[in-house]
Amino acid sequence: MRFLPHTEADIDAMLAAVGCKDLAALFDDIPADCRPAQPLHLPPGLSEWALNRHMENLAAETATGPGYDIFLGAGSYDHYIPETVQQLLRRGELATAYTPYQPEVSQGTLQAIYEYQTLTARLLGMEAANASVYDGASALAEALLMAVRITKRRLVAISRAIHPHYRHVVATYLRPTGLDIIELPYGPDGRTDLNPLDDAREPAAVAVQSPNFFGCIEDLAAAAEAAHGDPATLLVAAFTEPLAFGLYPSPGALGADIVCGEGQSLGIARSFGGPGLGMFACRNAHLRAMPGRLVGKTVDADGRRGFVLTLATREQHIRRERATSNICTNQGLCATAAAMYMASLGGTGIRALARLNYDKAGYLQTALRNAGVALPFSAPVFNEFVMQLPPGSEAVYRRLLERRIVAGLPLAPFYPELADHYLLCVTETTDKAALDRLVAEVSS
Amino acid sequence: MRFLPHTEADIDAMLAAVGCKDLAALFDDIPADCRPAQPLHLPPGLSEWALNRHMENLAAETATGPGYDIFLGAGSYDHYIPETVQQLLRRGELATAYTPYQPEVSQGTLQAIYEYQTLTARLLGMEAANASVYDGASALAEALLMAVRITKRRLVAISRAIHPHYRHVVATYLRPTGLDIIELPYGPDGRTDLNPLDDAREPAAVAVQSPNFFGCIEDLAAAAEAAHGDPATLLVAAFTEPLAFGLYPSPGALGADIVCGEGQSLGIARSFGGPGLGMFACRNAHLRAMPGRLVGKTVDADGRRGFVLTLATREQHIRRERATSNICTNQGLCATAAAMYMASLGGTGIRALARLNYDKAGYLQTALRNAGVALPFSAPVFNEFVMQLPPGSEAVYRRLLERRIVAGLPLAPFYPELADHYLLCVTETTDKAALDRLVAEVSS
Amino acid sequence: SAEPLLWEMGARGRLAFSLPERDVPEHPLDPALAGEGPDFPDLSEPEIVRHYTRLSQWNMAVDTTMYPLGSCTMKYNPKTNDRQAALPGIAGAHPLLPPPLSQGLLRLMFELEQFLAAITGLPAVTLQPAAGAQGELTGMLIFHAYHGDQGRRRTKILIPDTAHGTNPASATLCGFTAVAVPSGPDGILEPEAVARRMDADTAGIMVTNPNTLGLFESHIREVADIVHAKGGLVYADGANMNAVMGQVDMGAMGVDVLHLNLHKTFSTPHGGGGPGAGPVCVSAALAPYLPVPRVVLTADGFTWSDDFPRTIGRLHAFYGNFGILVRAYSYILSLGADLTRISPLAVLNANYIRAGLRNHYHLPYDRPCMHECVFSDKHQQAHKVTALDIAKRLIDFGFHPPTIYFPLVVPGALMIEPTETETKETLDRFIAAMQAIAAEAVEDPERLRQAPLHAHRRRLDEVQAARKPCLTG
Amino acid sequence: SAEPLLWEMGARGRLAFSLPERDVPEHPLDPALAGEGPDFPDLSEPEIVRHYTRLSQWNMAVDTTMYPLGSCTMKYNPKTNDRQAALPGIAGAHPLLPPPLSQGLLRLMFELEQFLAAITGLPAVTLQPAAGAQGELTGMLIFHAYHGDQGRRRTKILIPDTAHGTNPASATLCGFTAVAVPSGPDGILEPEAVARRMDADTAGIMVTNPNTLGLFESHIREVADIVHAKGGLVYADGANMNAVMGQVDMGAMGVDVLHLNLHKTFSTPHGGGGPGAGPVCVSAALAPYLPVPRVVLTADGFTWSDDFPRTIGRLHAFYGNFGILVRAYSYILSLGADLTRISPLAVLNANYIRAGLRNHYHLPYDRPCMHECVFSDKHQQAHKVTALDIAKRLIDFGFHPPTIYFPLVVPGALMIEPTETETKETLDRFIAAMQAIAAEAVEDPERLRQAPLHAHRRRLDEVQAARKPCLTG
Repeated sequence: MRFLPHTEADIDAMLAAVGCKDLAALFDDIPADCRPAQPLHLPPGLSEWALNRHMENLAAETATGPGYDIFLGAGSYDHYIPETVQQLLRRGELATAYTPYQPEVSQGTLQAIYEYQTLTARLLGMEAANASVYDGASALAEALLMAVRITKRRLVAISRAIHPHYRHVVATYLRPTGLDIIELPYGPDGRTDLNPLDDAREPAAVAVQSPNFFGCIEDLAAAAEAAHGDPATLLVAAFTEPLAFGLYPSPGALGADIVCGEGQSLGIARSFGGPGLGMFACRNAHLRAMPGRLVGKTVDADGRRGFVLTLATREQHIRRERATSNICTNQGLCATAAAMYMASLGGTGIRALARLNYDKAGYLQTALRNAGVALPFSAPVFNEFVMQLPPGSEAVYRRLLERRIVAGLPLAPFYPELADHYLLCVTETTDKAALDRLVAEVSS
Repeated sequence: MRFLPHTEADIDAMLAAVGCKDLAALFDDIPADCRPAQPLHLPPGLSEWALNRHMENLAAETATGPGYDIFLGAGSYDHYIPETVQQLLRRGELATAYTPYQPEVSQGTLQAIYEYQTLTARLLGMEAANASVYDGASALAEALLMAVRITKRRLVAISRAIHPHYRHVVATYLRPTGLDIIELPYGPDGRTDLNPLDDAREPAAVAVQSPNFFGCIEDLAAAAEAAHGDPATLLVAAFTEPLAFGLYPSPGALGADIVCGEGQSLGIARSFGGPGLGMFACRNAHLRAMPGRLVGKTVDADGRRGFVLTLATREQHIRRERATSNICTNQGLCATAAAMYMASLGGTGIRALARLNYDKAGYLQTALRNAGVALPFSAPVFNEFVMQLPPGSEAVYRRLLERRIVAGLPLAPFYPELADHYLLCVTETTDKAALDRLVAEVSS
Repeated sequence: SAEPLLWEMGARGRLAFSLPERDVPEHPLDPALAGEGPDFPDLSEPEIVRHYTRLSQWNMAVDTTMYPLGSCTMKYNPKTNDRQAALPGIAGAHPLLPPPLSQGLLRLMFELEQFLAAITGLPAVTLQPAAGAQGELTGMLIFHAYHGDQGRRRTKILIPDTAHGTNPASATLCGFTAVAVPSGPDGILEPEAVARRMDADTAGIMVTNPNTLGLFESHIREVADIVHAKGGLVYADGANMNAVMGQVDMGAMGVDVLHLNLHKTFSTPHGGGGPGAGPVCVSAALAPYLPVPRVVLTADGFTWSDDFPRTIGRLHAFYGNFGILVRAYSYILSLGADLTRISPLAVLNANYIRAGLRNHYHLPYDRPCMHECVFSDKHQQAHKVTALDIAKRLIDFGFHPPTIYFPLVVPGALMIEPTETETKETLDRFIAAMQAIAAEAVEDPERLRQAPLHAHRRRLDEVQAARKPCLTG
Repeated sequence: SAEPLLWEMGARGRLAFSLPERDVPEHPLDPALAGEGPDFPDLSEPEIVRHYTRLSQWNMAVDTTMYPLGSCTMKYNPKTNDRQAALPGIAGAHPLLPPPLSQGLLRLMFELEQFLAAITGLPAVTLQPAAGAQGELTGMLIFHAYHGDQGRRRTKILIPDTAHGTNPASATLCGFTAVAVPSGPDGILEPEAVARRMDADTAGIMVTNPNTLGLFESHIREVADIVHAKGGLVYADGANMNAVMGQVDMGAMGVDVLHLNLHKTFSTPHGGGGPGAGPVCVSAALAPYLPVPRVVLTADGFTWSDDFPRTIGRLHAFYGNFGILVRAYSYILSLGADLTRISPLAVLNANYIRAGLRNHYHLPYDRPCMHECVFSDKHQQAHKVTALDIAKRLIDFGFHPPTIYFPLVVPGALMIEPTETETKETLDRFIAAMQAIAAEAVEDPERLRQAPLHAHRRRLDEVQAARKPCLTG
C-alpha cells in the first residue's frame, strides 16, 4: 500500500528494537473483552484508478454545472472561484499543517489568518474578528451564548426570518442550557417585525439576519435602535450571504454588537453544504468573551514582526471547563480561501461583483413581475427573493425539474403558511438566457 | 486586466520618472514604415469563466476517456499518471522558474534534473544522460548528428521499422547537411533486416528502434554485433515506449552506444502529442559530443553538495556556431515529471507495471488469433502489435469508429504494402472488457 | 524576510478577479440603502499568487517534514483525496438539491456511515459534527437527551485527568459539571476511582482510549460496567483511534457514544487548523437521538429524513463538512482491507521512538505504548532546559516539535506521535536529533534556550501579544 | 539543509504507485528475452511528496519573486492556463485520433495560427517547433529550401554581434557559415555594415528586434531592402516580441520569417528550462515551405494535410508542444484587445528601471530602451566587483539576478527585463536594492564577492563540476 512505507525488513528490525516478537504483541495490553468478535472485514482496497472511476460515477449522479439551471441559494451560493485560489489552497504547506502551536514554523498560516481576521472585520464593520468557527449556524449559536455570558441574562429573541436551519441549530445548542427563546415574526414586507420586542423582558440578545432567509434586506439600524432601547441588550446580526456587504452597509456600521454568519460565498465551493466558514466578529469591548481562536501580532526575539495564537486563556486547552466555548480549532483552510478571495476581489471588485448580483436578481424580479408572477415581499433584496406561484405549483416545479431547472427552494416545509412560495437565487454565474428561460417556464 | 497591475496613477508617476509624456512616446524609436497599417484588432478579452466554458466546449469535442475505447499507441501512450505527480508538478516554484543559470537559487530544479539524468541512465543502461531534448524524434536526429560528429563519417543507416514520423524528422534535419541515409527494411517477423549493412560503406551509425514501430522487440544484441563489425560505427537505439525496459533488457545492456527516444510514457499526458520528452543517453566516452544541457554534481563554497549546469562550453551560449547543437533549453518540467514517475514506480513497480502491459497485449493477441484475426509479425512484442484484417477493412474500421472504438492506427499511409494492417496498442488502462469487445467487433 | 500584509500592498484600481460579463442592465437601487463597500486593498493576480506562495513556505507541514504532534495524528494526506473532493459533481453540489438529483452523494454518506460503524463496532453514525469538539458536544447532547427521557436530570460527568481540554468544555456547554478522575500510578483509570465517584446524579464518563499518555485503558470494560450499573453512559473520545483500528470493538468495550476525527485517523488534511470532521458513532439504543437529517435508503433510493422524534436536533447548517467526508471515504476505499495494517504500524513506530529515546529522556510511564509516547523534560530540568526549549531546538533539526505540556498529568510533557506513514529512516533521524538535543542540554543549554536559530522567526513574544491584543491591521 | 537524492532514500519493496488491478492472466514470456529491470529506488508516496515539496522550495521562481532575467521575459504565468491544458479532453487526447474526433483541438490550433499571424503581420504560421531554437532551425531550413528552389546554394548568413547564441548555432546546423555584423556605436545595426557583407552567396540575415541591448533596430527596413535586393531573406528572432506587440508589423518591416517564444511573450511557464514552444510565422511567399502536417479547414471541418510539396518536412513527432499552445491560446483569449497594453507597460517598466539606476550603474547605450535595459559593471570594476558579484548579491535582497555577461558586446553586462506584470512597488524595491548594492560595492566590496550569503547554497564550484563531470549518482 503506497501510503504505508514499512517493508518486511523494516518491521523485523523495528520489532527487534522494540522487543516484540510480532506486530500482534504490540496490542497485548488490550483485554480479550475489548476485542472484536470477528476480524474487521473491509473490501479489497481500490487502486488509484479504480477509485477515480468510482468517485466520478458517484459525482456524475449529481445535478451541477452546464446542463442544469439551479436557482438555489438559501445559505449556499454559487459564485465563481478564481483558479488561483483553488491552486494556492492546495499547496501542501498550507493544507497539511495544523494549528500553529509553534509560531516560529507556522508564520504562513498565522499571517494568512491575521489577514483573514482583518478583512473580515473590515467587511463586517467590526473591530475584531476571530479566526473562524465551523459554519454560519453554529456561529449564531455561539454568538447567542456569548451574549448570555456578557449580559448574564437568560432570554434571547430571534427573528423568524433567520435561516430555519440556523434556528434549529440554535435550539439544539441552547436546549440543555434552559435559556428562553422568543421568535420575532416577519411582516408583510418580508422583514422582521420588531414590535414584540417591546414586551420582551431583558433579552440578552436580539438576533436578525440580513439579507434574511427571504433575501430581504433588514432595517438593521431600526433593529439596533429597538435592541438598544435596553442598553444591555446586544444586537446579533447574522448573515448567509456576505457578498451583500459589497453593496449594502456593513452590519457594524448599522449598530450590530456581534456579527456572525456563513462565509461560503467567499471563494469556498458549495461541496454539498460543507465545509463552510463561520465568520464571527465583535467590538473590542467584548473581545475576551468571544469564542474561537485568535491570531495576534507581536515581535520575535530579534524584534521582527510576527504572529501568534493569542488570548488562549479563553480556550479549552487551558481553561477547560471554564472556556468561552468548546471549539478547539477553526476552519483554517476555508478562512485562508476566503482571505484569498476577498483580496482577489479587493474593494473595487467586491463592489462591482455585488452590484452584478443585485442587478441580475433585479432583472429576474422585473421579468417575473412583468410575466404576472407574484413577488409577495416588498423589501429590497440582494441576490435572493421569494416568488409565489398559483396553487398547485408542485406540478409546475416538478415539470421544471424534468427540464433540468431547479426553480428555487419550496418554502412550505419551513413555513407552512408559505405554500406555493419559492425562494429563488441568482448570482453572477447565472446568465441572462437562463433567467429568461425560467420566466418563460413558470409563466407558461 | 488582472494580469496587468498598472493603475493610471502608477503610469503617470512612472512616465514622469522616465521623462515621457505618454505611453506612445515610449515607441518613438520605431519608424513609421515598421508600424502596422491598422491597429491590431483582437476580440474583447474573455473573463476567466467565459474562457473556462469556451475551452471546455473545445475539449468536449475530443474523443477521450470513458465512452471511447482507443487502441492507439504509435509513439503516444495512455498510462495512468499518479495524482501526486500532477499536483507536485504544478508547484509554482518548479513550473515558473527558468533555466537554472543561478544555481544558488535553483537547487530544486538542478537536483530534480540530476536525479532525472541518473534514473534515465539506469533505465537505458547507459553511463550518462542529458537533461532531455525536445522529443523522441528530434532526439534521434540529434543522435545521428552526434554520431556523424564523433565518427566524421557521412552515412547513416536507419531501420524502416523506426516510427515513420521520426524518420521524417531525421530526413528534415539531415537534408541541408548532405549526409546520406540508407534504410534497412523489415523482415517477415517484423524486425529490422540487418543484412543490407554488409554492403553499407562505413556508416557513422546504425539506428534501430526497440520496441519498434510495429511493437516488435528488435534483436538489439544482433544489431550491435552487426554495427560493431565496423568498430567505429555506433549503434543508436531509439524507442518510443520506455516502459518496455521494465520487462526487457535495456538498450545499453545489449550494446547500444547512444540511446534516445520519447519519454512521454513516463508520467506525461498525451496532450495531443506534446509536450513530450526527448530522452538521450550515451557512454562517457562520448559525453562531450552529446548535445543538450547537463547537470553535474559539485560543492559550494562551504563544501556542501550542490548541483550546477555543466559542460556548457559545448552549448550555443558560449560556443555559438561551434556548439554541439542549437538546442538551448531542455524539457525541464517534463523531465521532472518523468523523474517523479520513475521514482513513484521504483524498481519494483516498473517491473510489475511493464509485465501488466505485456500481459494485456498478450491477452488481446491470443484472443484475436483465436478469433481468426491474422497477426502477421512473429517477433515478441511489448504493448503494441499489428493485426491484419481481410481486404476492405476500411468499412470495418469506420463501423467501429461509430461504436466509439478506434481500432488502432491504419498502417497503409505509412507503409503502402501494409494495406488492411492496423497497429493496436494496449496498456494497463485498457480493461479486459474493452479487449473482449474489440475482439468481438473485429471478428464479427 | 518579511512578507508585507495584504493592505501594505496593492494600489486602488487593481483587480485580481475576473469580473463576469454583464448581460443585464443596472437595476434601480435606492441610494439611501447603499453602503460604501469594505476597505479592501486592490491587488493584481500576480501579487496574490506571490503573496501566498511565499507565505506558505514559512510553514512546516506534513508535506515538508515529520510532524509528530501528539494526539493530532499528523499522517500523510493522500493527494488523490483532494482530487476526489474537487470533482465538479462533488465540489459544485448544492446541499438542498432534491435527493433524486444527488443520489451519488447520499450513497457516499450512507456507505461512509456503514464503514465507520464497522470500524468502531457501534451501529449508528452521524456525519454531521464539523470537528471533534462538535462531536463531543453531540455526544453530550445525546447524554442530556437520554437522561431527560429517563426522567432524571443528571448534573455531573466523570472526566479523567488525562482528558483533552475539549472534554470538560463540551460537557460544560451542556450544563454538566466535570468531575475529575485521577488516573492511577500506571497512567490508566482504576475502576475503584470511578466507582467512588459514579452516582445517580452523574450522567456518565468521558474517556479517551488509548488515553493521552498513549496507554490503553485496560480496565475500560470494568469501568463501563460500573457506569452503566448506575444508569450512566460511556463516551469515548476517538481522537486516538489510529492506535486501535481493527484491534478493538468499541461496543464490546462498553462504549455508548464515540466521536472520530476524520482529519486524524482518516487522513484528511488539517488545513492549518481545519476544516476537520467529527462523526459520532452510537449504540443501537442511542441511535434515535442522532441529529437530523439522516440519510435513509428507501425503495426510491436514498433520501433525507427528519422523522426521528427523539433527535437532539441539528448541529450544522447542512450535513457537516461533506468535502472532508469525501476524503475520508476515498481513504477507506483506497486502503480497504489494508486499513487494519495502519494501527500495528502506527504503534510500532511509536514504540520504536520510545525505545530509541528512553535512555535519553524521562519516561513517566515506562511501559509499551500505543500510537504515541509521552516523555518529560525531568532529566533536562537540571540544566534549566525545558520541554519548550527541546521543542524549539527540534525545529533547527528540521522537525516539527511534538505536543508539549500535555497531558497535564505529566509536568513538562513531550508527547510524540509519529503515525504509520513515517519511514524507519525518518524515525532514525528523529531519534538521533532528539539524542543530540539531550546531549546539548548538558553541554550547551543556552543554545537550546535560544532555539530556534534557523527558523523563519525566532521565539515570539506571546506575552505582549496577549497583553495588548492586536488582532487586525 | 540537504535533501537526500532519490536513491539515498527508500527501501526495496516500497511502492508509491498504485498498481492497477490485474484482470488478465500472465502471458507466456521467453525468459531469455526478459531483463532485470532498472535499478530504481523503491519509495513510498509520502516520501515522493516530501522530496519534491522540499526541493521545490529551493528555487526562486516567478511565483516567488521578481525574476528579471533579460531576454527571457519572465512574466506572470496565469494559473487559468494550466487549468485549461489539464482538461481531460485536452491532456488526454491522442495525437493520431482521426480528425473528426479532435475537431476542437484542430480549431484551437487553427485559431492560434490566425492570432499569431495578426499579431506579427506575417500571414502563415507553423506551431510545430518545440522551442525558440527549433523555430530558428525551422527558419534556416526554410532559407535553405527557398534558395535551393531558386537554384542557388548560398553558404553564408549575416548575424549581428548582439545576437543570441542560438542564432549562429541554428544557422550552422543548416550548413550556413555565420558572418558577424558589428553593431554601430549607438548599439544598432548600420545599413552600410550590412550592405558591405551582403552578397549573392549570402542566404540572408538573422536579426533580433528589439535587439538584445533592448534597442529597436530603427534601420531594419533599410537593412531588409539591402538583403532582399541581393536575393536574401530576413529572419527575425522574436524572443523580444514582448516589447512591440501591436507596435510593429513584421511584414511591413521586411521580415520574411520570424519565430515567437510562447513561453516568453505568451506567458506559458518556463518549467525550469522547458517545455516551451517556438511557432514560426512567414510571409505568403514562404508559406509553401512550412512543416507538415498543417491544419486546414475543409467543408467537412478541420483536418490535417501533408499536401505541401515544397515543405521542409517535419520537426516534431507530432504537432509540437500542444499543451503549451493551449496555454498561449488561453492567454490571448483572456487578454483579447488588452494584448496591446502589454508592450507599452513592459517598456515603461524597463525604462523606469533604467531611469532609477542610470546614475548608479554604467549604461553603455544611454538612450530610452524597449522592454529591457543593459547596464554594465564598469563603475564597479574599480572596486574589483563584477557583474557576477552584483548578481549574486541581488539574491540576498530577495530578487532573482538578471542575465549577466550577455550580450557579448557589453563587457560585464547586466541585462534587466522586468516585464509588464511587475508592480511599480516591486520595481521601486528592486531599484533600491540595486542602488544599495552599488553603494556596497564601494563600501564593502568583499561582501559582494562572498554573496549570496542567504541562499540555500553559497557559490558553487563550477570548475570542479566541469573538470570531472559527475552527471549521475
